Amino acid sequence: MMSQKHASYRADKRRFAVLIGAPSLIWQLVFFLLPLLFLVMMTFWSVRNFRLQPDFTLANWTMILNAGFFRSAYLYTFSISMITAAIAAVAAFPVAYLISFRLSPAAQRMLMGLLVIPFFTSLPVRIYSMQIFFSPSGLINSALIGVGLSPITVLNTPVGALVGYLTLTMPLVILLQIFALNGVDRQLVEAAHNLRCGKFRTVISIIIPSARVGLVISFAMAFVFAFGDYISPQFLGGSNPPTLSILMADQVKSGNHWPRASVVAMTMIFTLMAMMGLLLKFAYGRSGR
Amino acid sequence: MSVTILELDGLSKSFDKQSAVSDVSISVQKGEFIALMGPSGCGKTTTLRMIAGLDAPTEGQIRIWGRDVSQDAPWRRDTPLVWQSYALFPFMSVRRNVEFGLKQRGMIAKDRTVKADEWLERMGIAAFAERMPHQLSGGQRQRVALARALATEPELLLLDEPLSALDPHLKVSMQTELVRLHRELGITFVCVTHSHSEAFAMADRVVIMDKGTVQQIGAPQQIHRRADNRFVAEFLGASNILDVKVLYADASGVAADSAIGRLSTQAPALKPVQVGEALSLVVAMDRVEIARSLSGAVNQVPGRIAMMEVMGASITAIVETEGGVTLRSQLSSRDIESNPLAVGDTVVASWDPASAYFVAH
Amino acid sequence: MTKRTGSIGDTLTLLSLRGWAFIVFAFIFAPIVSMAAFSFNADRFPSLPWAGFSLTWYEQVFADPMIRRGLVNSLLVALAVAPLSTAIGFLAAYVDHRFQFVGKRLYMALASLPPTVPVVIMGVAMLTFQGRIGLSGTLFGIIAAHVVISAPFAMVLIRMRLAELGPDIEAAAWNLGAGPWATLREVVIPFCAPAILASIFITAAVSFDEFMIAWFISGQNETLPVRVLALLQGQVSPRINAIGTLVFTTSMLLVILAQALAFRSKAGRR
Amino acid sequence: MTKFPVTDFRGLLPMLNRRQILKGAAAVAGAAAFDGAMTKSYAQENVLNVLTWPGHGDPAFVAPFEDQYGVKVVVKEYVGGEPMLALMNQSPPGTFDVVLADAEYIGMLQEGGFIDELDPADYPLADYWPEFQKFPLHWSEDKLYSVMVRFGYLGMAYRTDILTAEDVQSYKAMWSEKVKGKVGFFDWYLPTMGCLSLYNGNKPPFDISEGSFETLKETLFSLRPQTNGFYSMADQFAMLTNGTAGVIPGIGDWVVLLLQNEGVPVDAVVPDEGGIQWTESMSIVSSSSKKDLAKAYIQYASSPEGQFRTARLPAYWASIPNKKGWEKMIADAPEDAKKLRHTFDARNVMDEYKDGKIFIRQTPVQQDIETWNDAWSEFKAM
Repeated sequence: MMSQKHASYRADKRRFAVLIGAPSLIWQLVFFLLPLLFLVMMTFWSVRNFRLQPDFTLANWTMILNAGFFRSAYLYTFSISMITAAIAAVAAFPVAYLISFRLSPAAQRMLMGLLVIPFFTSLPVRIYSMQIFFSPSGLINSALIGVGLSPITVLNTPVGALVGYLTLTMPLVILLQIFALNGVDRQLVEAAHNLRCGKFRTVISIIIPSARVGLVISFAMAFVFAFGDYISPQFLGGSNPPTLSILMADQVKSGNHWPRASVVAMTMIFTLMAMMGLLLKFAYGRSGR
Repeated sequence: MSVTILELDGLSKSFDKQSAVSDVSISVQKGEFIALMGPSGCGKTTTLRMIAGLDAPTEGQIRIWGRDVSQDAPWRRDTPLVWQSYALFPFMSVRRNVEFGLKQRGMIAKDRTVKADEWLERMGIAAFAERMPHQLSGGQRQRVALARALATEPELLLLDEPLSALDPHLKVSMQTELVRLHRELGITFVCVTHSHSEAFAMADRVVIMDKGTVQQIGAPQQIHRRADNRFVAEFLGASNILDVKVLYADASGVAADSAIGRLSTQAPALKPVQVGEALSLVVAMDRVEIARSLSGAVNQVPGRIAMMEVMGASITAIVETEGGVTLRSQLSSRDIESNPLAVGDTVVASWDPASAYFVAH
Repeated sequence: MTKRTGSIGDTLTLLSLRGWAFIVFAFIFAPIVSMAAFSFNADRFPSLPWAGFSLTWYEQVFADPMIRRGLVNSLLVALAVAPLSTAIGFLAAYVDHRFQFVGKRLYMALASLPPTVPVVIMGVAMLTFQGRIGLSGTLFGIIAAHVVISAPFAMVLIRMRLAELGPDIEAAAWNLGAGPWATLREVVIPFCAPAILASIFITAAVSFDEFMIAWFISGQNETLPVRVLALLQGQVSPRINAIGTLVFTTSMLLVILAQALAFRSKAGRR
Repeated sequence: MTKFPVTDFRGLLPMLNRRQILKGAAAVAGAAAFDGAMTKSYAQENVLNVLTWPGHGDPAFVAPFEDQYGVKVVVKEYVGGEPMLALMNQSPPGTFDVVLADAEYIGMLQEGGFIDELDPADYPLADYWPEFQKFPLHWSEDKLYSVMVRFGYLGMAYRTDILTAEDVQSYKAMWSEKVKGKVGFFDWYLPTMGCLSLYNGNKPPFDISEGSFETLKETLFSLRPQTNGFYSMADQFAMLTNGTAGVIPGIGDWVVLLLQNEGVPVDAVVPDEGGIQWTESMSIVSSSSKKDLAKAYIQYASSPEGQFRTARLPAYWASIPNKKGWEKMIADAPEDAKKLRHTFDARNVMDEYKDGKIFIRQTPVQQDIETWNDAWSEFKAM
């Protein structure tokens, strides 16, 4: 009798936990992990006459990994994503610092509200608008010519892609940095001032180290988003040169070659995982002291 | 006639192989006000949580009215708890907080409101029924927490450090109120506290715990008069504790040697002692008298007054003896008036052999 | 004295900070403003100078059955995704908050990682997988994929709120006789209400703007962003600006409305 | 602390009280019911699903058909033959009723069992220009599988303010200093590489030996320093309009006609080395359950009325194969007929065909599609 009741309370607790935990697990297993695993499996399939055929061949891997166009696309995608993340992080920091430390709560609230707005607008449309801005007859070049400078070519160059990546990542990076900076203990900052640490030195020696985790995460997110974006390199970079995401789409176009596209996808996922791991290790690693 | 309502029987609890409570046995009578006391980390709160079912005992039984409830879910027990943090539901009005337990017992809305209002009235916070918890002061929240716990009319009320979050002046009045409430309701209170003054002022019996084990159980006066062991004596903090070695012992008393000379006690020494045994001698501070000169009686220790600590109406004279041991004597301000003392005075401290007792090292 | 010179330097710093912030905000908002402006431009191929005010593109948007259908699909998908992903995200957040178990790190990784996988890859994976099980091309297929990427947002939002739920609150509910389900219903969910509401908005927005995965799997049931992308790739038309502006104003109106209602209700409660 | 920093988004979304949430939920539920009713109609019988290049679902073309048959035409758009094949492969049976494809893919669709044989008597092929009455790519073993709806020529499109008409008499213009960094490409290997193959003197351009293919790759790669970018369909319009691109090979009238209407200084040309013909043809999907409606749709598209309308699709214009359609255009929209060169009294689009300068676009014959496409990927990533 006693042990039965004992068991039933335990069973109740377990059933509760299972019922609470199951929906997320099942949904993400079925609709997220399974498709990705399927993608892994498909890297070993072959394609004949536009038809996918279950197979076990390493041909797709060797073909893609040895292809010169894959290597250059990989190098390009990786470096431009790093550049994007670096520029975004550096350009955003003064703005985030201003909003977090120097403005009134009301102004802070308003500016953060503004920064949420881009999330409610369509990215392709925003990218398309950038096309108009940077076209030879667009606003930027008209202004440059107006003040007697020579026009600049941005569209269909890596710089164009960069403009798109920044359009995509800037609002997010600023918001994440504000969150990181708002988490910095204000007493620490006051203590630094009290010890005659100048404002600039306080930023370097107190604020940035204290907010490091958040700052690194904002950098990592910018990298992740740029690395996977398809729209910016396509519409502003003119896929000149193409990124890995464009390469994926091209492989699909090329005779329905999903297996090769899957190989490209795998290399992207590995890269992102490695980068995230490294960055998070860097972010949390030294704080363990 | 006393009836046992709650029995803790060999209760143990460990977290990750770390023992938090070990072999605790307490039996609580119906209508008693019991205080669990001890330094932080002594296991008193874990014991309380086990009674409420929030932690499951690793070993032992909890019996309420003789029935083992140790494996019952917390929501199946009738052991409401008044939380140190009050744990009021922040998004519910005061009234809905108080109604919560009643709702879980299936009481219909109308009756709940009537009942909740009764309790709010009784706790003197009827005016705040519509307020949210964050709009109340600490004392008011405490009353809401009490009303919420009592609204289901339990036979056993658990209190976890009920006064610790209050301002000092509120503490005293709330203390009185808890005692009044206990008397009026006639139900059993089990209260965890780390403060002796609270425990001694409110409880019928006090359980002193250390490192997960019970050190002593007894009525406040009894514990105060005679601690069971050195830990209790030290924890209560109101005694001089001297290291001694037994010289001889017989039915009438014990003589012992110490750094400040030979000291004697009159029977009964708490337990039989052996000649040559190293023990601690405990003398309550308020039993130590101060004279200007030796009078030839036993237990007289000459020394110098090193410091006078004034604590409200009482004054503690700290006497530095020649043996290098300090003795504390608690005097009333009246004593001082009749016998003015100053720092640096040469004095003789002494005590009645009947008021001292031995405990193990 | 030193304070005075310091404050002059500080004023300069503040000024340059503000100047830089202005440039960055201009960069972020220029495309949105120009989108709105060009939606009223008479020229078909948008370029400067401005060719005159026109509502043609809006008329075309409202007249285009494919755009209307895309809008309806997007609304349907977002309406399903918002509550579903919020519910799933809530449960995952609660698991993280409440339980300790072997494999929890894996569980949480699965619940939070999807947004870090590039949408192109998700699109390809979803299409091949859903194609096999006959889901691609259905609205449910889009909903399933969108829940995958938006539930983590809900999870994070609600998890932050749960972190503020004192450790004693749930225990207090059990102590007063509420079982785990009753506690969830009467204590945890009401406590999380603001975060739940916010996550309904955010997940709806995530779904409503998602174009890449939907582009791959939507088949005949195009959503609005997919239609926009198709217009963008297939036939440049200022209709894109008009749609963009409409979507944007609608989303913004919703948010502002929510704010206004909240303020009014706050004022009324006093 | 003097400030109260906002630490997350929730501060921006103040809580609503329960009544408002309920009200909102009710409104949402109402909207869902309404929307449900709307979408339902699309799943019903009176819908024709068409897989097509962009722009073909425009009311300007489908409205008369919809009115006549009381149905809704729902289109799914694709860009490029390979995505079309992928979509056909991946969609569940019954998704599409009609597919509009380029002629070179008809054979593959037929081999894959995706499309039905057609009865030539059902369609006004007799009214077509003789060259298109028995268009080889539409026939297999003397059975008809597809009906041509539109066609056009691919050569080069260029900005007239950058290049002159003489410049573009040869594809050589792409290597000119005038368009350094201004050569744009439609991001599809087939038309561009076809034109360059013609420039190399390969006739027909898609049936070439391994050696010629290697030369073709070299020719292609030598264009890399001139390259501006790789455009989506729409980007071609935008880049020619804003002057980013000076010349784009592998496209033609279908891009420039619209731009000329907008006053953009552009033109298209079939250079001396020759041009490539593209076609858009319609077939009935085998898994369709509405084959009669599908047949009626193709009949409409090939009728004079349908031809007249599809020629001037707002997305992009094209030539039509039905002479009766020409006649209707000359009668109803003589200006447009002139722009499209669909006139009988002057040199018209068919004359270029007769000159022997035009080659039909097809998928590579001696190499795999992948081989060509990989060369294209390599070119892009250079």
